[in-house]
Amino acid sequence: MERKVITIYHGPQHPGITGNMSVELDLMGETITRARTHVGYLHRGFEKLIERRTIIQAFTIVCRICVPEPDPNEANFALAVERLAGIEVSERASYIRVMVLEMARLGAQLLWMAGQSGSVGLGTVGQWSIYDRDLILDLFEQLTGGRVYHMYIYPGGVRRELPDGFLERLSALLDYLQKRLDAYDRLFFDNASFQKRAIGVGVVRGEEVLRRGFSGQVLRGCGFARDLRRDNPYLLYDQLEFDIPTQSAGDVYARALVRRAEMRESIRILRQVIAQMPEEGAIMQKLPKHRKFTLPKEDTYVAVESARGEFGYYMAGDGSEMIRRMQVKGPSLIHAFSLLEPLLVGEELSNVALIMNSLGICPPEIER
Amino acid sequence: MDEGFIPYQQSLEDEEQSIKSTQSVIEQAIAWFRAHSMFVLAYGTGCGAIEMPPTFTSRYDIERLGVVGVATPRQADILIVSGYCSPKTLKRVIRSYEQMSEPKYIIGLGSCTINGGMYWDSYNTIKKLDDFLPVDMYVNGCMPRPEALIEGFVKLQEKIRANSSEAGYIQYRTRYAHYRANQERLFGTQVQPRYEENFAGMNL
Amino acid sequence: MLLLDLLLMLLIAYGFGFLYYGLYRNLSARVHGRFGPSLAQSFSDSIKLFVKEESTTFGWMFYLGPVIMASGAVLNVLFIPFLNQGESLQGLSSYGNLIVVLYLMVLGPLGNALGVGSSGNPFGVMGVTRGLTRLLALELPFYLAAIGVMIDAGSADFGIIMQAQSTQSNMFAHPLLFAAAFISFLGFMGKSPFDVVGAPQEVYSGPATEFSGKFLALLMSQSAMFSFAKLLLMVNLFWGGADHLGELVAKTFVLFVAATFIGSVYARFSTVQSVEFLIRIPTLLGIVGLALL
Amino acid sequence: MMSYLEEHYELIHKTPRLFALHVTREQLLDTLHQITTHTSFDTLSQLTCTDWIEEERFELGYMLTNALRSHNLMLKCSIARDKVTMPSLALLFAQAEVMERELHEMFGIGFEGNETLYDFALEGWCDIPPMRREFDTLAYVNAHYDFREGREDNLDVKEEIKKRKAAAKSAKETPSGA
Repeated sequence: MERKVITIYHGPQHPGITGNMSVELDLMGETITRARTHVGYLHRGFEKLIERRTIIQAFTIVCRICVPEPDPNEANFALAVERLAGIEVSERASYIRVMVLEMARLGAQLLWMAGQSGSVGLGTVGQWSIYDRDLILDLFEQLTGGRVYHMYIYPGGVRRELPDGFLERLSALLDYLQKRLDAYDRLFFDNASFQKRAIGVGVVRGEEVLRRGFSGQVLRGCGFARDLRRDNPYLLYDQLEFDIPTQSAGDVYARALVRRAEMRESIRILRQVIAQMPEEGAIMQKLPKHRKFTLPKEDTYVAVESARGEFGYYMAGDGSEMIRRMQVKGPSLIHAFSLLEPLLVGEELSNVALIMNSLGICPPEIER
Repeated sequence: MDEGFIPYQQSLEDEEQSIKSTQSVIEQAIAWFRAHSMFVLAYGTGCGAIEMPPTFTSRYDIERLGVVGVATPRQADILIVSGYCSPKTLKRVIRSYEQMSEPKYIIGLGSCTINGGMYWDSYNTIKKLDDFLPVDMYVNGCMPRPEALIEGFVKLQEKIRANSSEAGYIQYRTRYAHYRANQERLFGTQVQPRYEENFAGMNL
Repeated sequence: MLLLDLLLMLLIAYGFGFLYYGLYRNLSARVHGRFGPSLAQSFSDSIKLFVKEESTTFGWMFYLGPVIMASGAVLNVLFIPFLNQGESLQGLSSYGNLIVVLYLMVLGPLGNALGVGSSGNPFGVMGVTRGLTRLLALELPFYLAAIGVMIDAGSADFGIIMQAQSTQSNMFAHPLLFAAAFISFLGFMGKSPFDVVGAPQEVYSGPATEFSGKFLALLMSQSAMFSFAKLLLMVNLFWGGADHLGELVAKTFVLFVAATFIGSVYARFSTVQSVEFLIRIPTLLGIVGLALL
Repeated sequence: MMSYLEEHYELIHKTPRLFALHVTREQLLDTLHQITTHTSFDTLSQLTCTDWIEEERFELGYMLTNALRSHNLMLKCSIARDKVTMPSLALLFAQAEVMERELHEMFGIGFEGNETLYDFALEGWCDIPPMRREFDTLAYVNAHYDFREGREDNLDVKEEIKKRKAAAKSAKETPSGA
């Protein structure tokens, strides 16, 4: 008997999709026989907009490229401009940058936890973790004035001095989060029903994964300790102590465990930053005037490790005050197409949201 | 309508006392129930969607006001257009809006829905949401904080209780030609079926 | 007199159904660390849905779905006695017994399948398929437990079953049967980990995907009444029923709170997993419980 | 691995961990093959394109990275703006497929051998590919979208700033609170 194949669109209006994108699924019963990713619902043409803005104007919009974790964008932009214009950043500013990036990473992991637990109907974890993420956003607000978009890491340094007592408050928050992470272990990571759902689902494995350009938890979840903070260090990461957690199973649960360990590592890094940050020092270098801030006709590539994987910027100057070309490469582009599509084939419909969340697919960075 | 955004927003937020006083008791009761039970369609159209989880969870807990998320447009009363809309998204948003059953309301979240915001010169985002869909309440900011979104809901509650004849869904019926013309102009050849074809004969 | 009694029963089921639904939202909000909506919120929701100006329909079969479902819930309420003694609030229990109730519990979901099928929405159909698959697995342990209770009391009549528990309730007399019934009761209530039917991250709202306005309100009301009926059934079968209304409320409340708290700390099983689980653990418990009788 | 590259190619050292290499369109596939087999640069991590309109060329950048993710090598290949096809790398790297699809849409570059060059982010786009320099996004916006009328004092920003400065100046000259 021939079984009927139906085609459905999982998204863009669907509670189980990570943002505004869609996956076209061919289903036989509830088993997926073919998957196609569709993006473009969030395309804003950032790369075009940046071509017609001066560096300072462009700085204000880059953070909007990826919404859950905007700071790697700012860091990338600043690093690329500094490298092209030959600007050195002071040590204190670098420490503050590391601090901001790690706080953002922690926030993004907490947000991921909400999505991952939501995808298996464990809403309680999401309610708790978004609350905890909000406490981080409160600190961001004290530091930068913005909850979500910070516009803080600026070429030449950072934009503002730390407010009084900021490091103490951060330290107190870290103590609190450390305790909360144990609660999450009990409720989420060690929960037998979550393990039952996540183990053996969405398995990525083999030597081949290195050649396919994956990054982040996908690699670390199948045994490769790849982390740009260690492999290709930027800022002050080569002076900080931290481990790169890995798992060997390569499934959804392995990636979740990697993220669980990464949250603890972020806290560890933040504690070191608090201890080592110089008390005094400039946070901002003297920059050329707005209209005179030009980039030479050269190009470069910088990449940082975001909460989901390698986030790279290609930047080319042309001697004018505008940036000739800035191309963004988020980890999601490869994950959403050349990883997700084959990974979904043969899975059940109920695992689509689970797998998408574990890959951390973030549509705004795919299409910019 | 006056020119500019501020008087326009003012007209959205004004409580229409005169109309309210002419309502019968039953009408007022119905309006009260509508205002205190708002089902929001879970469709994060743009980056404003990032402030919706905090709004809906323990920190801000908008469920206190009777606002909950629902999965499908059929069950929803309120559509939040959260931020910039590319034409490709707008098509889906219009489709979702037309599937909702009346009375239905739209909240435009973020500066991008008002005037394009950061993306005023982007070739792929619309600049004025109320050209294409009737917006009942705008919440400005980039990002609007959760408090701002809650404020928007409270203002919308007032508007629902006033039971105005200028509510968005009534305008969408009466001035459909206007909205449709704008949609057709933007989408060109790739337009979707007309709204009448969706709601013809479905009135109970 | 009987008519008045029936009406009172329906009112109580309706009122407490919504109250419990409100409580559910409130209690799970407390688990989440927030205040949650007012107790009457779900009542406001249903009123609002009833007065929606538009409700999309797909032909007459579509109307029948929620109607059959609601009539199933109403009959269920009427056939289960609320109290274990006295004349009032006994409903139609003298005309039917546990077997009728067990049959009626399946009627609703089957009726709804007809309505959902006529909408042609793939997610709705998927939800119904999931629901029926799960129902089959849920019934097995529950029927085993019910059979055990019937054998123990020597009758399928609710009155006799409740009387048999006057010295020791079935929960303590036959803990294995209770465990089997309780696990499948969690599934009947649509609580995690057995909530595959309307899993929003997978199939939107499942069977309710295409229902709007009045239909949704009807579905909501029937589910509120139906869950009260299920609580009632559990109390009657295992906790010896209630002497008066106060005791009834107390007992159903405890059962309800237990189900709510369990539901809020478990992840959802997939369809296959929940069927597997239900056929393995509670069914085994039920069989062992039967053997020990 | 550096020694092989330095022996055979004219390597440009950009930073200690980033190198660049110019290749022609004809050499590209061959060079890629050589590099992936003889060195550890075997992963394509990004495909970039820059439009040098005044020099009448596109500059494509194939960003390669090694298995350790510690070094990056960029293969730069200039092609004429009017003759815009490239050989596809989809057979060499699976991830190239979607990157090429994006460049095809944004720059109108054809990739021979890539079967998936349909719409990526845009839907039914029939203007100039948007990332080309000659595409003027502001003109496109003015032609296709309506702007909301601004506030009255916001219509001419430069005039308004001048006015406000003058007002502030006059306020300073005549101290208040007298």
